[in-house]
Amino acid sequence: MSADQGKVMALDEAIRSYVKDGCHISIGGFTLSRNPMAAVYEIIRQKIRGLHCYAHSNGTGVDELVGGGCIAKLEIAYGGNAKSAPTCIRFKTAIQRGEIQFEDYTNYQMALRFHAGAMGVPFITTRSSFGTDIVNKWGFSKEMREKDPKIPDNKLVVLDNPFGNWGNASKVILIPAINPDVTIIHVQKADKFGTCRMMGLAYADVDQAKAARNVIVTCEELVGSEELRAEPEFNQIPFIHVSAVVPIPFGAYPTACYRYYDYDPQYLSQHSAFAKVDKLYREYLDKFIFGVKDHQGLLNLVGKVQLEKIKADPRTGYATGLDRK
Amino acid sequence: MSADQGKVMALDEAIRSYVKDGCHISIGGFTLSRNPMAAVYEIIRQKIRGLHCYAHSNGTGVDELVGGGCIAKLEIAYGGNAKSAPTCIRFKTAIQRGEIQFEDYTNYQMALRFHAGAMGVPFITTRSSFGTDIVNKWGFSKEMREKDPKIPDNKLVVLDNPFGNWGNASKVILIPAINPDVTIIHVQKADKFGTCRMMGLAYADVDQAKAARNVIVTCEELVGSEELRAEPEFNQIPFIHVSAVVPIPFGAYPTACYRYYDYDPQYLSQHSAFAKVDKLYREYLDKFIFGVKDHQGLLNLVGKVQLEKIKADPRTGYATGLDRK
Amino acid sequence: MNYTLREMMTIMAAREISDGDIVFCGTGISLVAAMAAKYITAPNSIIFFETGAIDSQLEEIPMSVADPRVMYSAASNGGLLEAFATMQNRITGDRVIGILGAAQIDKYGNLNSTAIGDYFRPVTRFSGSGGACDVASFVPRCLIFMQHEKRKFPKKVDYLTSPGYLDGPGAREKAGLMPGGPTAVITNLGLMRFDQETKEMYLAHYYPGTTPQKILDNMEFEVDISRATEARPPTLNELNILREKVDPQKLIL
Amino acid sequence: MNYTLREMMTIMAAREISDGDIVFCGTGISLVAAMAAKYITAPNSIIFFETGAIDSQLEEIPMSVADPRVMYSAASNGGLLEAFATMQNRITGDRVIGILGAAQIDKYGNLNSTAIGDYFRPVTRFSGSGGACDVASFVPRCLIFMQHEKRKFPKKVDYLTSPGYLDGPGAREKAGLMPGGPTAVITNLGLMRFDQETKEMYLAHYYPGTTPQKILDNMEFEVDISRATEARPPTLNELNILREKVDPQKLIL
Repeated sequence: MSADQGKVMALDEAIRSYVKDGCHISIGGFTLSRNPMAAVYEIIRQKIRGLHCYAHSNGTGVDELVGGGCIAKLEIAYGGNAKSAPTCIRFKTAIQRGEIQFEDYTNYQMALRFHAGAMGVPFITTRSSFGTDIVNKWGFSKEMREKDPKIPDNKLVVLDNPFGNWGNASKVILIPAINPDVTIIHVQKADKFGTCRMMGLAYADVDQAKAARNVIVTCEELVGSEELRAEPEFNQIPFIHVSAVVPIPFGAYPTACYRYYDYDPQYLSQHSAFAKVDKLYREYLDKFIFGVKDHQGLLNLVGKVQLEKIKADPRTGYATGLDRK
Repeated sequence: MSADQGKVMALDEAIRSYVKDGCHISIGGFTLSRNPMAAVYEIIRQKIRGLHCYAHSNGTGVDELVGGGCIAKLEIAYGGNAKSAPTCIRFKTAIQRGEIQFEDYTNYQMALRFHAGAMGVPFITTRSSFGTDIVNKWGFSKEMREKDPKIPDNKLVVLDNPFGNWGNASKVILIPAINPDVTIIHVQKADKFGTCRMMGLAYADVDQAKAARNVIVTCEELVGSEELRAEPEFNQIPFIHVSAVVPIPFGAYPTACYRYYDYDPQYLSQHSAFAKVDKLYREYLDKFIFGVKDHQGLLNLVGKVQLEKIKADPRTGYATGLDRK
Repeated sequence: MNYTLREMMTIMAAREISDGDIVFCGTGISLVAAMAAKYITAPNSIIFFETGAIDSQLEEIPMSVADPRVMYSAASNGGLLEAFATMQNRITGDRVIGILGAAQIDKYGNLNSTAIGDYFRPVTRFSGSGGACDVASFVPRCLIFMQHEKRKFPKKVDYLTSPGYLDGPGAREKAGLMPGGPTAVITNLGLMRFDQETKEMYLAHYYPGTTPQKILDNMEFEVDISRATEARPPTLNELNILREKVDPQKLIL
Repeated sequence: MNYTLREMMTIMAAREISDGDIVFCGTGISLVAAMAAKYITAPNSIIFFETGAIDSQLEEIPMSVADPRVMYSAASNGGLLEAFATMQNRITGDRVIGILGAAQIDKYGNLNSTAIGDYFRPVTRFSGSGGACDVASFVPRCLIFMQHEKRKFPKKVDYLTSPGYLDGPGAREKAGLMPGGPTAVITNLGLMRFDQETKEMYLAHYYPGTTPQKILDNMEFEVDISRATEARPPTLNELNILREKVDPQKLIL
């Protein structure tokens, strides 16, 4: 890798280098915002299989990975995607048919697990979920856990507070860290070494990145380091955590990228219609994913007119008045 | 409090309202940057006594609070202040004479303790300090801890990893949360409701604020909410955590406030000379703190010429070429 | 005056929000209720989202808690860690009122939003907890939106996603949870509360046009109806706020 | 060629830094060494501070790790939590080399920067750990600057602030620490390393003009001197870098 080029790579090369069959993965964003969709579609296109995926509420992206047949195991807090799919349809189908192994957590717990991974501790504490089936029902059995060194021995552990009643807590829940083999996020701006500037909500992207062995950053704009370094306090991820940088305009489409474009309600609701019927969904994959060479190919199918409609208003950061019915 | 005024208060009123004898306190900043010095001096001026203070490396401010006789108990990671006082002089003197009770932690541990307080968990995990006297020597005895409900029953607890060898960790250290009665921070910009924008390093200010029952924010500039809300992702503290907002230009002086002014090497080195001799230090307090009505009084003693010298260069954010020998 | 049941439900929820409350919101009807409350009873309430947006200026209704519409002109845009810490932390958490929905609820207000049937091979799989279990674990007050149907008010939930009062008085504390629990269940037929002593659901209000008996007919378990009174319908002012200020595009209502 | 002992120490440390290392820095001589390394052996090394600044552009020498000079044009300005997580986390932590100083060091490289005498009523109180114990706990390699005086190399440190190899082989792992430990102790007389097997300090290099025996005379405990060779003095190029590029204002050297 030359210094000139930094860590800039083509998307297919980045996916091929860091996303292997069976690897443990997480993606950034939340429901219909800032999912690294170009990367998700490339993973599907490369027919990567057997992924172990960690998700809080990574709606659009995770549902496509499930639908694309890439995921074997899923640890997840929320498989929903707003109005167009209150429960993500391919996720729902896969679970009801027993096609994937899964385990349920809460959003805070998943965020904390990435946080613990980023911190480098084996577990972290919370007071969420005492007395619930989140604690009582394990998706992965004790046997399976003990056999697989990449899965912790327990789902969650309840511990009596060793500091007496400090913090007015008699007990706490310990939840194990996550350290994915690879995390993929999509950001508004990055430099060629991987320093990132996100706008709007950061969700859990920062900890997801810092917890991962390798990080692929896709970005709307590749900018000069000096632009980002003018206000270092607003760069959420420094380059030391990043393995590859891939500039892809509309890289989060059909999810939103704050200040750049909105989610595409038309694509998402059509997608839901396809997702409900196996045959239609296969046709959808064949046309929109396998039928095109890359993300630009998908964008071409969508067409400029539609992309223009979701362009962000500079004042609000979204497409003001967009028809979202 | 009227909506017009928001939470804006005079400094003496804010200190009187929220900093009581014996209360548990923390202050923001680090060594010679962004300590809330105007507030520290007002606490000394109001002769508040018996404070229980939590500090990572809050050099200048904590040393003055110790010297001013305000602190009875101190949990601290680092009592140093750069070249002018490799060990803070009044801190050193007070400990050597047995004038305050104290307990040692590490910087990460203190930052984590505030983090746990902000999160609302009784303790958090780290892998720092196994086998050291940080774990083995307690400044506060078990008896003292059990008598005082505002001190946790243990200093630190070593726990075997209940997740097997997950994270390649056989053991972890559990450290108790801190929830101060009051935290005082100095920031560059705040609105009248207490939403804060810090520039440069944030140290542990955000967690110190979110962990505290009450928060006093002193700020260089009181700005309109619309200015801060134009980029909400860069506001580190939302107003819901803040009790009082006090605009005080040069409120961190003699420590630095990035992009506004540098630390004052002359004041700090003179201060060290005073601090070494009890009599001189008393004279210093009498002149610079008790001898003036408020922070502006201290600034007047320092003089405009000196303040002009430490003004920040807009390019670098500090006083380029300042004589710091 | 004409109004829909969804409007009635929204107003019933809005009236539960007090001035100064920090309102944890999802989307849909719960968000509309929170937005309406700001015009009715609680001008200084603060809407916040689990994604990390605090006091968002909602010029348009967001369709997801990650919708760019929640980011616009907020006091701060953080992330999930900050949002949930705001609730887990007692200093701010005690000011939060949560609004949740579910597929099933039992008489102690325990919620299922995960699965109907066997956990591993469910008849119907739902989205799962998201932040619901966290909110229900942390905050002192929760409003719950439900459709009043027998299968949605079972004796026992198929999967306990979010804790209500678990199995009765003292159970939350014994399990390790903070005090708190659901305060009201708002359905298309009425509003239920929980008895201070028994922690069991009881009927507090039934909507004009329905009866306590009809409500009982739509639940698998029995609730006390002796304290029930007829709910006050939405006022003209309340309806105008919903229709003109909160959801003029009719995205939700 | 003339050079001061501080210049010699700085260069000895700079030579220990490899290209691509992430260098945890304090201030003073340790920072000067890290800055010099970027011009000598390690152009792509990254200087970072416990306060949260990563890859700062140091146009002037900061006097504290919180000095505004560390904030200028960094890749990111975070906070303490982020900085220490970078070291505790094995993914980035394994790339970090720490540079520390102390008031006392024992033969296993354990450091005291807290107090001389009794902990509660010390003869001399120092600043305390700061981030030193964290760094020594987390990172695989540490350089330690010391002044070579008998009382600073005692058989047992008065207070064990930062872990070296504790009481010998396997002790770090047994206590719960990550592998790692000090790699070199750089003094005004020479450079010591630690034996792979015994984890005990030994003399690796003595500076021109001193002798292994003189070094032993300045330590309370005995170290192996059989492997010692004379250190290579700073080159003209190295000195020019120190004097012209790194510290032209002579703030530190």
